[in-house]
Amino acid sequence: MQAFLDIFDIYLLEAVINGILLGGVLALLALGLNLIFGVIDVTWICYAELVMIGMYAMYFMVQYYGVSYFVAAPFTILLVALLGAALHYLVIAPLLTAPPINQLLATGGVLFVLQSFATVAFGIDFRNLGIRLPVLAFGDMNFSYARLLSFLAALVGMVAVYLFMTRTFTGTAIRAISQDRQIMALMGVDTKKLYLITSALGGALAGLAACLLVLQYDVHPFVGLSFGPITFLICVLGGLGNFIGGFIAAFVFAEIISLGGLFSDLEWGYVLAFAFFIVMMFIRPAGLLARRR
Amino acid sequence: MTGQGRLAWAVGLAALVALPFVYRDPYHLHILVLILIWSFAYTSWSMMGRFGLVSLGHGGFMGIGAYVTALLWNHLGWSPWIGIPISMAAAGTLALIVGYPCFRFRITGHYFVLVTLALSGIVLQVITATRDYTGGSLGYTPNRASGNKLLALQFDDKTTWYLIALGVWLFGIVVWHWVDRSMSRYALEAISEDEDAAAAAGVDVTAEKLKITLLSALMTALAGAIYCQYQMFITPDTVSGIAVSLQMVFAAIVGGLFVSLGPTFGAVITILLAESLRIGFGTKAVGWDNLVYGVLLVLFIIFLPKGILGSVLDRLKPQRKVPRAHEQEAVQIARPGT
Amino acid sequence: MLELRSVNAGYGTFQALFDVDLDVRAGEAVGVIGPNGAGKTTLMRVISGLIRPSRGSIRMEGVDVVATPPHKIVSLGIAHVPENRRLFPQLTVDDNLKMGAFMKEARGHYAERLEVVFDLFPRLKERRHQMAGTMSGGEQQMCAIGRALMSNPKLLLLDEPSAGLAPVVVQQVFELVKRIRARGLTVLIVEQNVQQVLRVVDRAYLIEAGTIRSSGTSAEMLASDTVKEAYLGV
Amino acid sequence: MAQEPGAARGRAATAEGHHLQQPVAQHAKRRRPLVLEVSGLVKRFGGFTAVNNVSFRVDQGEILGLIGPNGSGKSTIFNMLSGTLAPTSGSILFAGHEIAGLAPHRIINRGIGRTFQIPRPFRRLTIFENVALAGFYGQGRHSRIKAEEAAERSLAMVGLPTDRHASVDGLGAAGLKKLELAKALATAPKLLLADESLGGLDETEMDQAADMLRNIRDELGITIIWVEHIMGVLMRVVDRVMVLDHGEKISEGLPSQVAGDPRVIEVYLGTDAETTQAAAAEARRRAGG
Amino acid sequence: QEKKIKIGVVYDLTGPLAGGGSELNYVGAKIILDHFARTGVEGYKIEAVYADAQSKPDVAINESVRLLEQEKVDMVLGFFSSAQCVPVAARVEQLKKFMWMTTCISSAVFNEKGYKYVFRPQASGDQFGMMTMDFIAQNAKAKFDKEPKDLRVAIIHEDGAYGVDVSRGNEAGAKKAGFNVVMKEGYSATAPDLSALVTKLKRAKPDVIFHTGYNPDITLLLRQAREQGLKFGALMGHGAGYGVYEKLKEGMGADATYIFNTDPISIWLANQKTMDPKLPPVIKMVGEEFDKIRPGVAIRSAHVGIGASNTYVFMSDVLPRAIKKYGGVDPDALRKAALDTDIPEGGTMLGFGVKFYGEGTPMAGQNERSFPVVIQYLEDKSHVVWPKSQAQREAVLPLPKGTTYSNQ
Ligand SMILES: Nc1ncnc2c1ncn2[C@@H]1O[C@H](COP(=O)(O)OP(=O)(O)OP(=O)(O)O)[C@@H](O)[C@H]1O
Ligand SMILES: Nc1ncnc2c1ncn2[C@@H]1O[C@H](COP(=O)(O)OP(=O)(O)OP(=O)(O)O)[C@@H](O)[C@H]1O
Ligand SMILES: [Mg+2]
Ligand SMILES: [Mg+2]
Repeated sequence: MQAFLDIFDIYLLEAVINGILLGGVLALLALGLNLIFGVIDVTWICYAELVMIGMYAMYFMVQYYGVSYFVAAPFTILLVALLGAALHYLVIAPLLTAPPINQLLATGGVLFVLQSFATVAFGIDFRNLGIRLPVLAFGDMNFSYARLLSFLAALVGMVAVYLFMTRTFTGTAIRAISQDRQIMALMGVDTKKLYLITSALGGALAGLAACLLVLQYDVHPFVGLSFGPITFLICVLGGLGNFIGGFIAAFVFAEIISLGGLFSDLEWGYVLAFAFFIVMMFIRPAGLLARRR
Repeated sequence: MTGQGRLAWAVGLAALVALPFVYRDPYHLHILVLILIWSFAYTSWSMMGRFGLVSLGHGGFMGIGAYVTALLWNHLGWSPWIGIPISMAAAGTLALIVGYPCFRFRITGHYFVLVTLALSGIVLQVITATRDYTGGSLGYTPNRASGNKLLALQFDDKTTWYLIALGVWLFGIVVWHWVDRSMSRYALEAISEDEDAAAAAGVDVTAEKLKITLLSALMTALAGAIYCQYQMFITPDTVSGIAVSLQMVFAAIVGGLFVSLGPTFGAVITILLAESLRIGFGTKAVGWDNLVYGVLLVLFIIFLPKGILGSVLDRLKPQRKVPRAHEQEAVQIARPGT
Repeated sequence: MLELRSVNAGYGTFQALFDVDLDVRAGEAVGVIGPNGAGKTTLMRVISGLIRPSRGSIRMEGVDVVATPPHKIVSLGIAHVPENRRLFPQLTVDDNLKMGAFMKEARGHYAERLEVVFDLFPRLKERRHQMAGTMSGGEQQMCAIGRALMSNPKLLLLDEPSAGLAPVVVQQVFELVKRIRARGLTVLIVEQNVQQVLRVVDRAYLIEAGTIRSSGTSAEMLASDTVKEAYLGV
Repeated sequence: MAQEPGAARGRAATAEGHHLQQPVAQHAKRRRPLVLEVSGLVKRFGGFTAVNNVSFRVDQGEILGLIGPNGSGKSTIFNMLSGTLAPTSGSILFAGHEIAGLAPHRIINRGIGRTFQIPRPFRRLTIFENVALAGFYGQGRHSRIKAEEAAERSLAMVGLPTDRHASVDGLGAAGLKKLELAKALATAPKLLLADESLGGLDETEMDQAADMLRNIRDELGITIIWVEHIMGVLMRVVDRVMVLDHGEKISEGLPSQVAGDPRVIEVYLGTDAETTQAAAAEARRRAGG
Repeated sequence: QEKKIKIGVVYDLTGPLAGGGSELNYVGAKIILDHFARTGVEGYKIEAVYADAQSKPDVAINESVRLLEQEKVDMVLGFFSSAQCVPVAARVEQLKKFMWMTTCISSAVFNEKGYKYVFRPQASGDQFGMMTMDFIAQNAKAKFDKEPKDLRVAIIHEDGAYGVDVSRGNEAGAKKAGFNVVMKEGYSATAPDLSALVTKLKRAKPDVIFHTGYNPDITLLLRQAREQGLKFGALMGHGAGYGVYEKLKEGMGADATYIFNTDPISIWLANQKTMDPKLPPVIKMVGEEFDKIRPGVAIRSAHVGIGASNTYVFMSDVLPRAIKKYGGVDPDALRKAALDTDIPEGGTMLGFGVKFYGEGTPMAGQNERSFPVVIQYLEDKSHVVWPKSQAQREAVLPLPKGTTYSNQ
């Protein structure tokens, strides 16, 4: 009993809130991946590496060339959007008719390439943007502005993408393309253009994530490894292509990591999160929000 | 198999067995042993992979094979001869625990890939978190045998290891062929295309998938255990986790998923490529080796989607009787703009 | 309106159409009949741009269709109801219909067209939020036709529209063809159901092994020995 | 039929693989034993009821036609009979045993084979392998040799080449329909569920297919439930017809009776009723004559 | 035939460890090796073959095997990560080849292994942990005004070989000093979020935090600590990430001031008065070479000195003796020469002396005279504050009022 009371304190609340804020970061990461992976059914294993490149772009513009953060951010988003389009054009497009596993692997190769490119081009040093946002304090609890910002961006981004996908013709076409690509031409859809738009959009979302992540994390060539797998799991847990589901799943995951880590070693938080994922897959194979059949 | 094919196999095998007695360069033998062990692991993976069951959980099975064997030896003094079967059983049990609901609830495609990805994530994290026993990310070394080397399955001699690895590898190839000729292959091909239709033909989809998963997991665990005995050192990152799983998938696909020697070929290519690039670029151009490696992998996959060996064999006999599995692109009804 | 001249087409090395000549005049309903594997579907695909002819010319109101990129062919006023429906199974009926109106020119009239389609197929309105893939075979066929109508086409290509439909619905579809024509729409229709189709079309072509065997008005075709012998197996 | 359908080990005879060779006794038309008894079958998808409280019985050796407007629940009933979908409620007694909710492979092993409305061949296997697979697994995985024999017989029966290397890709629409049938036959069913086996066929082929179904019944003694929209052909072949509308049974009886039922004409046949009636009448004449 | 010694040098030039300090070790070692390559040693030509272990133990094994068996090097030198040293040392010993580790500070490398051909002049990890504890123990009363049993200490560490080893030293030291250990926990250096750890620290309210980590995780931890309002009296770092002040500064700005770090002394800070007079010119040379390679670095990292000094000991002391006294560079000659080493305190650039524990002892191969020092970062400079013998100034302890993390 005492042990129970012990854990039921202000720190628990703080952990819960930290979970929510971490959830914001993860949700933001999951957003673009969900578009690419969930909606048009193309796997970008290297998604987190695109974020990494974006973070480097921010670092160099802000730290090196002294560009203001708010000027650098749109450029970064644009750059990563271009990168996304290029990735599609060079790697995915030739593999569109191949089995999905080949796409997965080719982008896995790109992951390698991006990591080692960053090593070669930027060196193995850890880089830090050096911008330190203030902290919001409520009594004993503190909240990081950087995380609040990601949280907001994730929220706004999610709503915007959701509306785009459900309300517009282009959004509907994006949802349709993975289901019957060949017939798209009969609808008057230029599939090549649509893929490029979607890939660029996915890239742009990765760029947005990069702009906000760089406020919280050091950049190094391997930073993607910390986020990649978990982002994938979130997309699936939320239900592929389900933006609201992905958003919620990010928070569920973050809470498990945060609370699990509070009660035990940090790894157990992850073990718990992964195990939770597997169990949920069995209970709700189509994602958290899926209606049961 | 044709008479000619049989002869080629026999000659090839004889040459492989004779090799360490003729050629003794230890480093090259070391690389060969690694290639054989990894070939076996990749072959084990491909047993599932060729039927569209793309698992990223095999890193987990391999890790269990390696760690359980080593832990039993170090903590309980159980010989690997007992430890390896136990570790395989452990991996098999895990495969069943995760596989059964997966298959029962029709978790396929991307979803299956990610459930298994979570599995290898879990195994990695558990090994790391139980660092008091497993040494955490520091890695783990089986104790050197003080007594009987054979009992401890520890040999200093590369030739012995080469022969062991060769045997295990050959075992993998034989199992591959055995599955290939079984009725299960039909069932699994059918399942990979259309589960409902397969079930309507009387196939117990769950059971068939479980069987192949179990077989594949057992073999992968064996590969992990053998790797551990040979290297006498394991870390969570070298025998478990997502990276190892991806490495298996990569090599198998690069080599060719639908021919028995494809994964072996993949191991040869990827390991030799990685070694020679690293040695070639050395410390003069740091990071370039991986850059080139990555680019080559991407190119292989784009331009040789059937894998290197698969594509070569295709070239050699253009009229294969049956187009199999993914080799055959979905019949292309129309390609806008072409 | 539509004019095909010595069109050749096929799949890979396999040639499915040989020197096909075909004309459809504005406001007409034209049928294409022929045994399985004759190349009827191929003919439809080549018109809507799903496959490109290896030789020959196709003109729609004077515009060279072969030179138009596939996704622009809809804008010429050609809508194709493909064989086996080819709906987007994971999209709702609504979204499927929306895709039919994807074209810039059609987006403005989206609501109007939706009315028209729901009017024709009340069943679709009932099911507008159901995933297309879970609908019954016949419902899917309705959705496919509805989707094609969404683009407000001048020429409607129907590939076996009656397949899998209940007899009443088949009649409705043929009624529909008549009604559509009354509105000035031109229809090119492929059917197995020869008797029935010949009742609604003005003219028909008999295609066999990739070549046009004969053509004529429906009455001529019904009486024609070639048709009877080649097709009805009499 | 040597085997008594009610026997507990109903599969035993077919499992031996002799089944296909045993012609059914033509005279045993009266008092035929019951093969299938469905009562109170319901299937809901979310709030929508696709099949609502349907009951019917099928006698040994008969061909039952199942018709109804689009979306009336015919395929859904097939899916439940074959185990592809589990019923929301209701019972399905097959050869005296409850099979509702069993896994598909178990149901097939008990003797219900099915074809799919839209053919679902395994394109990575040859035609022969497709059928041999069904022969092996559909008959309880006993013997590979027997499975291959069954495959050869079934292929011959439907008129597909028994060549072991022929690829599925060479089959047209009719061929694929035949393959569906061959696969179902190779599982040595006692009850065959045929879903729109005529779709996409031309009229000659339709007649051939209809004859084939009748042959299957006559020669192999396989009971058949047949879903089809092409009335002229259907009515010529079936013994009895059941009509569904909105998931409910609205009519059942001899073809001629059903074709004259005003409700059926209204919801389903329309003006096609005349042709249908004619076909049914002709069938009766032939049978009676 | 010309006489030469071929040395295989293995460090991590790519992967996470490269940035963690391995690459700087490599730079230091290379400067010394290049220096001796120009002159040669006792008529022997020096040829170094470098290899990149890519921060992966299996690559380290492969590369070592390749260097020894393919390149036919006479010995291997270097190694940053203990996770690599453990398996490589076993391999090398098995092959009866000579290995000279410059870093790899985990005690697990030697513990009871009974190696004959493996030597390490560097202090071991638990010594690091003991050193900081000792420093706090000696100052607890004076600076914190607390009895040892009332002093709350938290030990956190990345869970690699290095962190675990140091934390063991921490724990042993805390026990010896009688501190109240309120928390001890490891975490993975690649964890994307450490806020749970910070929350636990907040709850534990430690006076002193003993932390061992690499670079991204240190900045992440401290940033999240700031954001979550973690307060404490002192932060004791232990080498690795804490040795690279540039990065601390970049990530934390002014908050990097007052942080303590335990490391082998930076060769540029070592007390040159008590040092063998041969050495200061070498230090100067290393410094100049380093500035050529990395211009404009504020504090030259201690890692460079570690690589340089420990390589220098081998090149200037062990190797000549092996050649002169034992007649060559074969493993046995090198081994005997290494065992004869007897350098007094002040005899190396890092200040400590060198003498190896002999065969039959539990730590055979480890330098018994090595020790790290505690430094504190103040005004963008590092100052040795402990042990007394090396101290350059008085430590600022606890954190002054008004600083970000101060619990005053
Ligand atoms: N995607 C394809 N790839 C290769 N060959 C094809 C393809 N589609 C059709 N064919 C072949 O082209 C020929 C003509 O086919 P098509 O589908 O046009 O015939 P159809 O008259 O529409 O027949 P059906 O009445 O069965 O629909 C056939 O021999 C068919 O096998
Ligand atoms: N998974 C599902 N979710 C929701 N509704 C479904 C699902 N499957 C079928 N339905 C609905 O159930 C009804 C019955 O479908 P079913 O396929 O049984 O019709 P059918 O009688 O075979 O029609 P057809 O003759 O057109 O093939 C249809 O209205 C269909 O939309
Ligand atoms: Mg057709
Ligand atoms: Mg149906």
